[in-house]
Amino acid sequence: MTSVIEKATAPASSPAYTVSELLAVVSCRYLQGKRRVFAGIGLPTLAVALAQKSTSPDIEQVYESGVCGAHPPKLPETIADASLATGAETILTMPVLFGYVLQGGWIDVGFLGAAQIDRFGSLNTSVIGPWDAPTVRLPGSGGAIEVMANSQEVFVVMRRHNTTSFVRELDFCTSPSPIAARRADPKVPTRGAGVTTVISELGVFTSDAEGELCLASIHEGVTVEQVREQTGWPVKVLDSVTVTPPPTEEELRLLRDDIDPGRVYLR
Amino acid sequence: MTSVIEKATAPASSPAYTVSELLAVVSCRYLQGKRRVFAGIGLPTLAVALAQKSTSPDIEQVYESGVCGAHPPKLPETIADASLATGAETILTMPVLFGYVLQGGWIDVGFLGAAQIDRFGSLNTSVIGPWDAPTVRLPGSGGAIEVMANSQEVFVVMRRHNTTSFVRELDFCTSPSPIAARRADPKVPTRGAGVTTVISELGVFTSDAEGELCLASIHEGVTVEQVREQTGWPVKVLDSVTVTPPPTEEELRLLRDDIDPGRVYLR
Amino acid sequence: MFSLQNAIGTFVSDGDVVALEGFTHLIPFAAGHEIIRQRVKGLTLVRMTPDIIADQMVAAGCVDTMVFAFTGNSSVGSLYAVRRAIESNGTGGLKLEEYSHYGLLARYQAGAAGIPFMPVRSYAGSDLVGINPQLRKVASPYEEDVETYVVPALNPDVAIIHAQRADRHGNVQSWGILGPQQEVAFASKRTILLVEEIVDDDIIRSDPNRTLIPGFVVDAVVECKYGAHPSFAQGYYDRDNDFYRSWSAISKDPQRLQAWIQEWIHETGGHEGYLTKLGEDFFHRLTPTPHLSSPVNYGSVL
Amino acid sequence: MFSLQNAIGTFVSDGDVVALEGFTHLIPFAAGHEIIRQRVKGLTLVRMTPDIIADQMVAAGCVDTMVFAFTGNSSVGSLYAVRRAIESNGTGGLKLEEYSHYGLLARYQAGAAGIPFMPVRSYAGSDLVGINPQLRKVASPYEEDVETYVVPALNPDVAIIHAQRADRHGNVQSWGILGPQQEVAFASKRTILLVEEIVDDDIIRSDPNRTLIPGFVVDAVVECKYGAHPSFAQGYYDRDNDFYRSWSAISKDPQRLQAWIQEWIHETGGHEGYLTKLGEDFFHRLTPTPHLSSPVNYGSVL
Repeated sequence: MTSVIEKATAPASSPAYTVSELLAVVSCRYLQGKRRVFAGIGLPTLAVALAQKSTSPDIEQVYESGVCGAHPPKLPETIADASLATGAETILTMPVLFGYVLQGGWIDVGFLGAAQIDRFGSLNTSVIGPWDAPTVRLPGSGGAIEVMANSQEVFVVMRRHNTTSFVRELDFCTSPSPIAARRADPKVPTRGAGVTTVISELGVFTSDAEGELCLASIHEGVTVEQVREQTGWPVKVLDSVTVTPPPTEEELRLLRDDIDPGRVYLR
Repeated sequence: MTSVIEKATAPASSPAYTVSELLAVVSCRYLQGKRRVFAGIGLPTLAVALAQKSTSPDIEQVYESGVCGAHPPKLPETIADASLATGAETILTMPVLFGYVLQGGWIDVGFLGAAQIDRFGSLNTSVIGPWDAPTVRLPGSGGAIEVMANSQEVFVVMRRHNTTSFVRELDFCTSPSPIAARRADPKVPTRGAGVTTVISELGVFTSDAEGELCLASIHEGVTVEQVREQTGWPVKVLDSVTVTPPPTEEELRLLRDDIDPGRVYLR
Repeated sequence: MFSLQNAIGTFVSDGDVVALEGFTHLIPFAAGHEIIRQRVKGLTLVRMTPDIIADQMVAAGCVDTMVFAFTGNSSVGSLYAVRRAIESNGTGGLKLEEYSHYGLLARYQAGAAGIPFMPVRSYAGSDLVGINPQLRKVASPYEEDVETYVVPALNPDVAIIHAQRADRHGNVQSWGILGPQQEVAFASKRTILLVEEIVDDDIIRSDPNRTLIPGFVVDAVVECKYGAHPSFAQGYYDRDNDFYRSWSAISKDPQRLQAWIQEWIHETGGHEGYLTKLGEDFFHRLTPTPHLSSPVNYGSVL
Repeated sequence: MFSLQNAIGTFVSDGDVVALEGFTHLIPFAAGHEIIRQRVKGLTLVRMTPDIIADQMVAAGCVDTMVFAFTGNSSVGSLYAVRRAIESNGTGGLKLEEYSHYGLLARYQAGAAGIPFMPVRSYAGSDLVGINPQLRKVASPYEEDVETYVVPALNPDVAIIHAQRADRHGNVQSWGILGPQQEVAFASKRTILLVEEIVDDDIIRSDPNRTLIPGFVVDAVVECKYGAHPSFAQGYYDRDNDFYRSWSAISKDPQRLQAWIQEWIHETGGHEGYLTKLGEDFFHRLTPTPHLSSPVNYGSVL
């Protein structure tokens, strides 16, 4: 389970940016035109903040703690940062946030992370190994199952892209894609498109009409072959596959000087 | 449908009190030892206020509007009186009030009124005549069905006691007794004892072990025969039937001077 | 930011399912009057407690169906237009769908939460079950031989609510009796919000826990001072009990009722005209003395 | 009014189902420590987000079963005592009942509302269904061929929650992130409330809409300043992020972890001793500058 982060950033040639910066910038670009984003603290916060300051001034981040319209004076360190509550537009109760906002279908984009993702965007955040005798116990669903089942679409950010994280079969399916959900329970209605966009250290996958995650772009210095090698399923490559346009100077300036000058997330 | 209120109060002998005062005082006495009372505005308010000032200082009135621990500076004219909200201990949301407080089983005594009551305490507050072509359209359930189904017990105050209000068969069963509920839907759990106490202009009925409402006391100047005549079912009279002790001077003083000096409800 | 006229004109259409909510407090009378003014027809009016505003809308011919739990004018009288439209000796024609308070509230809750139904702890043995086919039973999958009644999700076309204040984005703050406004706003496809005053963003953001409905749920924000009259807005004006008491006499006589609607709704031309007709000093006697909440400290990292 | 020792001693027994709630905010650490001090055994710990307090209680041997949705120490590390008790190469023995956030919250909601189950809009296709037999399906009685997942009501023996303030009757006011405290208090058979401060009745009554839990639901009110440390109490003290970051190193080494529990929980003798050990000036750096809510006017008839 060695990370390939180094491989992607090490080449001395171009990257005058870190993987974190790249992931934040690319995520931000895919947020264009979206209004309400359900996301935790970390890279998604940076992506939404960048979108607010560039292409999407009206975009709004909704936190699972119930905070909406937060205006923290500095980047929150954790979801439990008191500065997220002070000066926010609203703090909803938990039944309202999960029941009415999330299940009610008000979220355009949910951001999720995972230890493992499969070809159709099902996610594992529960265990490596069997559930009742795991090799590694992971945190579990938290709100991920609800975010997957109720957002109009889901973005996944994967720092590590390798065959143990992009897998043919999940050790445990915590948050199923709508396709998997309908297969398991055809009578239970699903909502939204599931994972439409995966932003990894190597490139970007977008879902096709069948919900399969296909390689849409590769980052600078990465080859399609490299992506195939590091992915546990036979990768479908879009005809339109491109090289991800690198972060612009303005994007990097906003991230570094305006949004995260203390390098809370921009490691 | 002539009222017998006059009959009960007219006798020049003893009653130096009105029917309203009598009903409030008798209701108050049955509240002894109770903690949380779900009640609307009117006679129940007087009864609870009198209990607070006499036998049960800790008794608390819960309003269907969500107000608990109200401390209005003067008697509220309506449930929509702004003075109920100002200075209250809490105003709960409606889902919390109806869901958690009422359905959750926190109410000791629910107070209800009705156009018709039957032998086991089922109530009609919906229509006189058939539902789809009524002679008189009444307001409907409001929260009555929930109060009946979820309080530990229910008190009913009936100003008018006659064969059109104490009936053999309801025109419409809005709020069923637990017995009626179990007969209709044996698999749906019930809670509480239903109507245990009916305080009318003629006397007091209390429920026996089978839930049947039996005459427990008759007010001064009323005969058991009079109650039988004015009741639509064959009245079971308790062996212990007594004459209702009349309001004491202190009870009347509290009602008239402290609680309702403006005669909002003490008509 | 919409005018009342524009908000109703844009978001309320003939035949819509319209929920006007507010439980004794903050009843959106001005919005109901504007619906009458615009002669909207064929509405399904959803309201836990249809009271005077329902009587007026029924009398004006706006309403085909009423979905409700309690219809009456508190303890001070009857709603004669509603009764005439229901009772066998009246003109009839009003279709009814009848619930209890929590039953209808639970329909809003299920609608807001995107679930097909909500279990409730009532209805067993009630004759409502016989006349309302929406009240159904489900077996509990957890215990043998246990059933519960359920009500189906309700998603009105439009929710219309009134509140004390909001910012221009529609973040709504309300206090006093809250009613089912939060539920119905989330449950409805569109939400029209009337407020006593639009306030600066900073006021709202100084107390985010007071915001009950986030702006993204609100389609039209209308500043409409005294728009809940004759009901009340806690801290702004008290209930006009005199009007409530006077209603029976107006409502009982169909001609007088039509004349009232003509005079107070159509001829006033709008809420401004209604206020002018009430007179400049009208709200003096209804204005409470201030009684402010103690502040809480949210703290600041700055 | 109880002492913390007395409240835990009176209301928490071996083998109880105990819900310690607080979502990132107002986590009842002092109460968890007192449970450890009193060497309570065999608990079923219910908590949406078992974090450091769960790690401590598991390490101290208080917990047999954990009912949860997310277990971890935010982004700053692992809970090694919990992991050792779960993972195949650890000592094992901790029983798990696993949900998602809304699944567990909905169990509290159903428990509070006296209904047998609550429908949720999720779980289809999740492997949680295979390992948690409480996740079941019910057919909608309203549409052909529509099913919904449901979760059963949960009524813990005891709820333990922390809040900013209450009056001596237990009327609780809280602000900032609210978590599932209201639900779990209503759902539980007994409720222990810890607060930063007991305030005069008038403070509470100046803002009744801020009261989330009425006093009649609360069995024990405990004044316990700084009792949520190392988590936070909005407006009173910020989160002790240094402590959260330091936890992995402590938790990873079983001996060091036991030594920490001995030193900081048992040897301090109580919450007062814990504060004394932190030191007099400890909370200075965590105390935010005031940022007050704008008042609202409830109005008065006087």
